[in-house]
Amino acid sequence: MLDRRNFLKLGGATAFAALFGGCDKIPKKIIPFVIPPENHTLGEALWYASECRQCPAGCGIVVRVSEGRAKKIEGNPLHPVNRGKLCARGQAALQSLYHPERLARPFALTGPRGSGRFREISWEEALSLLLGEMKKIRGKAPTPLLMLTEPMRGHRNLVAARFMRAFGSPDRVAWDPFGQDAFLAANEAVFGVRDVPEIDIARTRYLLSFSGDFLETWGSPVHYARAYGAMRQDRATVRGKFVHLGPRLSMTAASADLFLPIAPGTDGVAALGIAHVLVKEKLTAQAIGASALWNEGLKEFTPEVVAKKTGASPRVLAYVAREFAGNQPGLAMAGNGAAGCTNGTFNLACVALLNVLAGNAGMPGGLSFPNRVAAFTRYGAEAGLLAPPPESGYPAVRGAVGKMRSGGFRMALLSGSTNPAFTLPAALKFREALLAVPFIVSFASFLDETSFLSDLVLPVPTFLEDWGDDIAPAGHSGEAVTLSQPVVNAFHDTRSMADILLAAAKELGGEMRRALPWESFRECLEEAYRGTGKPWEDALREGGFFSLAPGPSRATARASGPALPKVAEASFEGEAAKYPLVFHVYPSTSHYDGRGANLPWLQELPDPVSTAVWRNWVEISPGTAKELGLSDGDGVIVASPSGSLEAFVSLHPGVAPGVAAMPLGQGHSHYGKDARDRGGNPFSILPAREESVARGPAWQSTRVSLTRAKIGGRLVRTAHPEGQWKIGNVM
Amino acid sequence: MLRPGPKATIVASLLVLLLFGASVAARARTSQPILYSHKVHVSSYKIDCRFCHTEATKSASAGIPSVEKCMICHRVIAVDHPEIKKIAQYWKEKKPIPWNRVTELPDHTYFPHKRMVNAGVPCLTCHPGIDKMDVAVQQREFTMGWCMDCHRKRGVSIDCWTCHV
Amino acid sequence: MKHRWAMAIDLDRCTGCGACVVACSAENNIPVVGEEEAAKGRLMHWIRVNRYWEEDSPSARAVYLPVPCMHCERAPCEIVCPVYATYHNEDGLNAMVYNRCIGTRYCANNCPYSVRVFNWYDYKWEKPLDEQLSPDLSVRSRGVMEKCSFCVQRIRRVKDKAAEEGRKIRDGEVQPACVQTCPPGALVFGDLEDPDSEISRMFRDPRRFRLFEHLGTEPHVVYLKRRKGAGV
Amino acid sequence: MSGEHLLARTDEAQLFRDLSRSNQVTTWRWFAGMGILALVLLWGIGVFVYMMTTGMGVTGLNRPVFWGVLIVNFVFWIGLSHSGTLISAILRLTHATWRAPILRAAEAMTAFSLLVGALFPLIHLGRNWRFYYTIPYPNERGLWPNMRSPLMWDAVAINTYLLGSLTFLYVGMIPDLALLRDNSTGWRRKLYSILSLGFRGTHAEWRRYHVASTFFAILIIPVAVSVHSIVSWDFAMAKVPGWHSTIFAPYFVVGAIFSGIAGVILVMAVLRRVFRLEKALTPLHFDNLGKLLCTMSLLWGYFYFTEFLTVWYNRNPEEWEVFRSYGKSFLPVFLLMITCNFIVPFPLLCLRRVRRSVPAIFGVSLLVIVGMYSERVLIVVASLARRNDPFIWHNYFPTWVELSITAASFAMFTMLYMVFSKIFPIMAISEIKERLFHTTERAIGNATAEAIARVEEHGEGEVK
Repeated sequence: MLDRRNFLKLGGATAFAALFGGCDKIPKKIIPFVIPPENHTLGEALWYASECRQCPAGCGIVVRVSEGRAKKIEGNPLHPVNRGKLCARGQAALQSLYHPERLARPFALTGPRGSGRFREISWEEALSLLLGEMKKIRGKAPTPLLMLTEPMRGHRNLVAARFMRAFGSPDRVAWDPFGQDAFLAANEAVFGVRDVPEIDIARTRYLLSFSGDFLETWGSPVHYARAYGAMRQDRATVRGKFVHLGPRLSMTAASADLFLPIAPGTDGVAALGIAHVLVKEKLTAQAIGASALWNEGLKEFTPEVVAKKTGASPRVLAYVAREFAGNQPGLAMAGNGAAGCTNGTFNLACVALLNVLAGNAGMPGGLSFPNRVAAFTRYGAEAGLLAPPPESGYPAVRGAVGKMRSGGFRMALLSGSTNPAFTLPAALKFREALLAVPFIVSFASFLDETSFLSDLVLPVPTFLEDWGDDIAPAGHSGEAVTLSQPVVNAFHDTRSMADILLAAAKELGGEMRRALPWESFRECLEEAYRGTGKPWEDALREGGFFSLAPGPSRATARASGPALPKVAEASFEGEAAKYPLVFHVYPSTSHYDGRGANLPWLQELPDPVSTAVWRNWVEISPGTAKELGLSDGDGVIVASPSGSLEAFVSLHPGVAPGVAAMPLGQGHSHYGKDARDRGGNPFSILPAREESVARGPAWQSTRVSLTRAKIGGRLVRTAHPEGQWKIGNVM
Repeated sequence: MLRPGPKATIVASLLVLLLFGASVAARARTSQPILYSHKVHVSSYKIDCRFCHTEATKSASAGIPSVEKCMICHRVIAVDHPEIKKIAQYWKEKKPIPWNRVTELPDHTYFPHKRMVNAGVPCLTCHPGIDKMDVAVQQREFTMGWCMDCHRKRGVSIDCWTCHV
Repeated sequence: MKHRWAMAIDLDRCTGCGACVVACSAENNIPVVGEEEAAKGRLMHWIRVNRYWEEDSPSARAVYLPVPCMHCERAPCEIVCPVYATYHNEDGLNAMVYNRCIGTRYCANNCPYSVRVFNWYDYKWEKPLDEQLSPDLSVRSRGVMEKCSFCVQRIRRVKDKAAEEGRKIRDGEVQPACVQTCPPGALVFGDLEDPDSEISRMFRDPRRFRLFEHLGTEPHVVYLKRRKGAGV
Repeated sequence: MSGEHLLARTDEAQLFRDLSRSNQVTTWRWFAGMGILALVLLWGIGVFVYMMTTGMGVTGLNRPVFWGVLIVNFVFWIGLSHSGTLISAILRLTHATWRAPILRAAEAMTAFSLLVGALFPLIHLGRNWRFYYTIPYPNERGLWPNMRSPLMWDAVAINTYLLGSLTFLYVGMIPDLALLRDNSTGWRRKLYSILSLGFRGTHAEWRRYHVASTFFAILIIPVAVSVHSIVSWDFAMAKVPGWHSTIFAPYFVVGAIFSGIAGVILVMAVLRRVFRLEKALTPLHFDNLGKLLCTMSLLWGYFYFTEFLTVWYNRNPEEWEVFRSYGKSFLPVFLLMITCNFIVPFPLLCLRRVRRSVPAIFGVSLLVIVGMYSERVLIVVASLARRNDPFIWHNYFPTWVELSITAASFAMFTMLYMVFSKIFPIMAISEIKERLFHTTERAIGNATAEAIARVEEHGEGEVK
């Protein structure tokens, strides 16, 4: 298919004269094909199905290709996760494909390490370099080879895993700054299933969300957003109600009917408060039978007690509890804000407990735990590699960092959009540790903070030019496998990581060759899906297999009802006297964990809440600002015990008092000129702390101080500071 | 409508050339990598335009035949003609033929060939005399008034957005 | 075959995510202007999402209001253009013709919704970003106004297809980029000439209201009020 | 009565010399002045070309403020043009006896400020090189300009007015040109003999001349009024809060005449000083014009008040926002306007002393010019900066580009005037002589006797 789409030889001959206004720009040459491709009419666009990898959600996409160039990305209407819909980040992916600063050729370090002085080299040279180093460390026990990637799924993951196993190295680390560790742990504790549930927002009647930004960045945003729309208006008689509790009025919270600002890290307590009312007033069948919980200590959490801790009014909490119970099926969910505290698991467990008490588990409009890899039983133990649980891999990363420092690694293979040098807290000293590794190889499309440190940079295709398959972590119950294919020819001379690993394995031979017998990754895929009964070509055309037999839902009822989660207080670094504000960070709606920051479209997309563009900011409530003597647009230094950065103040009437909120994703030091120098990187002032139970990164775990400072530039917002209050003039 | 002969064309082109220097390139006899003659193919051998410009009915642009297309006939026909040898050379090297653009559309104009052709507008309406030419030259200045005349006559849309988007 | 294209925006679904804005930029060759120009209030987006605050903290609420061109039935921008560069076309669309525009910017002044944007410069696409530019519509040069066209190139594409297959255009077949991508399905597009189309249904919705209705511009974009309170 | 001020005492030749002094000696100062102005103008032109080639982005304009200083200049200059012809026409019709020395200066001002003002609509176009699309010429595209657009009405009205006032100016000059012809040599003589159309001053010619000028005077007044009404409709017809107001037409006319009179006073004062025309332009003229100015100030104040009151009372949010902004972002401009247009001028102009002191009234007129300029800034910019949708509100400040072009426009106006004063009679010589013949004392030996050829309420050149 790839070679048949022989587009690049074609130029000019477009029906639209002077696309660029001046006639001087009309192509003067008309270059026809040597051999015209089949099923292609000149000047008529074609659509190719693939998968979006701008975030881990795994939405299906179709790409409009005209004269060999990708013109537009749209959601794949057949795909169960997003049903033809797509978010801003997905739409913007085109710009990473045609980005001026993309890596077009392999690079080798010339200057000192970390200096970023590279020279272009040929692929042959690059591969021989790579293999040379590999051969050197091959056979050492334990093999001092580290592979640090973004979380991979499908056969890309399988190949990587087998490679490492065959190579004899146990150190395969996948890093996801927004991993769901706490969520998994909580589900295991409450439901006995260590997995992400299917939440049926579309059919729920009452959605209770705890700092869960599910409409913007958490889980599978497009899927949830679609469901949210359905929940509101698809049913003739029912309009689902949406109540949001959290430290900040996020875009998601703005859609809620009722937003209750609560102190950071008190989501669990708030949930228990609601649970207390449910049980006390015996509002649901399950609540009636939950006397055990009551005696275990739930009775302590009267709305009054909870109100003191959270800052929400007891009356409202009780009211919400009654409504929640009175509108079945309901749904309680929590997101990064709750999970990212040191007591994340506790928070999420309490929220899960609400679902149990309201009897939402296994109900339509509630939640269920499908077995998403049922279709891959033939892989046996390796089936898990195709759809690994969405963990952050933080413990493993910490371990790896330690081992790097102690010289345990001779070589590191780095890949991925999660860009550890940017997304790991500076306190972890990842950069220093990495530079202790003698030989670093990066598989990258851009020279970001991580690949910048490496000795050898291998340019990989963007996901629009790459093969792959995937099982989305949420949004389907196992019936869907997504295939991605190159929608256009590789725009630069790039090779995918999987292909390079296969080539290496072939070179290294022996056991590795046996583990990875394929010539190319594409071949691996075709082979893997040959048995499915559906022709490969059709599957590619449709974007995957969407009608596989869904696996049986796993039981959620535990023998004995769930125990009351062990009460844990969220702790924050830094003493309140010196650092008066609690620091609340959230993934940026446009840049997610920072991978979108180099795309002009996303930089110029006004933030949904602050309406700021091209720069990041720190949000505080007007009240807090008054206390600190700050006003809107002031430049401040945001200082935490682990570091400090500069930012502009953006007054936000929806932030809980005593909280400073900041979006993650901006503040790059490399990653191209559009990403560079756009304010500070909040990751860099976060402590290297863990969530107490699941050991995921605890982002919401420090206090900060704001002090006015003179900083260059200004914060640009599209909303007029006075006009944004005059909604009365419009509606 | 009067059809100016080649002389008149040159005069006209000189005039035009004086008037708007921009449109020189379009009207001057652009040299082509291969001396392809429409006259021979169309007039002498009566080959239908759409045999080579296959896209004309299906797509916005009429399309230029692929090297493969040329070779279909010229594997056997006039193989030792110097010009044909050139084609063979391109074919051997699997290189495309870098034709020079002859016909230029005014700025910001959308002209889908398929609509015109499928509506039964003969090619020669817009490319007058192309069938008589050894070297292709743009004979007609595509002025809006001229397009409009035809659109009015045929009673098709004269909404600006039909051609200017 | 007559059409009356219209859009409905359900504020009860809209989450303010901005997918429509980027989708539009990708579809319509909309330039990126950069931080300095943005500070001068010169974003080129054809659709913007207004974010208003309702009440003040602590009970503040953000209200989102996506604003594309309203394609008014009685469009104020049309009468004031001295050269007919903007006019009402046969499908009831408010058309903008770049070739004809001389840049008096009067139309923009006369648009109560301020959805028209002006090409202050010849905006450049750093190579190879220009590879993404759509060949279906022109890249505007400096000195002309531009604005949302309801993705007329998409309308045309569907019209052609329907014509080739000798059938009517199906309801929901034409979708501007913003409508197509909108995750919660807040945007709906369709033909008012077809009484059973979803858009016609939404035009009859009791929640319906129009922006600055009192100005009598009769927009072809209507909003559906966001339901307040319990609503359960 | 100290005689030396009386024009009567000076003999014909002396009188002519005095009045046409501007045409005779050309000092180095004149050339120096021209030089400097030329530089400013050239700079302005250069900047314009830069703006045209780079794009309007180099101005301070934005969304929603799509019109700025360039349009303000347009309104300003058209406004300035207003008194010239209007005043002289009205004075002619009312046979105001003191009018003679003012006429020429005023009419010339009209013509030149129109010439300058008419440029701005073209300058502010996004694609100036396509300006001819607005001209209704038959073309093969079959496209025509849109006559529903106020801009088109504007184009028509302004051209009419320009033509009208130029003719008015010229016809008024014919006798003087004849006079000059008879008193000049060389190229001037050639020029004047062509322009004076062989006017010899016969009775018949004079009679026709009087009829013609009266005729023009009557015709030009409605045109003048219509022009500024139409300029106001550029705004009033638009759906812009703060523009869409029925009162705008008369309000603009009043404002125009207001600024126009101030302009005339300025010009006269300057001429008086530069060409030593103290004898011709006496305090009386300034006194009378001062009275007019005072009236207009009052009228302007009244119009402004009524417009403000209606909006303030019904508090239509959209319109009210515009006025609120006067108290916020635009406060300085607003204060400048109120002070310079009303608070200062009105009381001062009520004082005879001020009206009769040339420096004082010069100062006041200058204030009025500034005030009216800021008024136009408020109307154009503030209204746009506070459009219907508050979310996209945005303020505006002109850049060096707009300021340069503005400066150049002033330079151009002055240059035109300087050239004119060098070549043409800046004083309506024959009119003045006519007046004298009618009304001043005759010297009979040592004694002087009042000549009463026509009954007048008061004589010419009276000095206190």
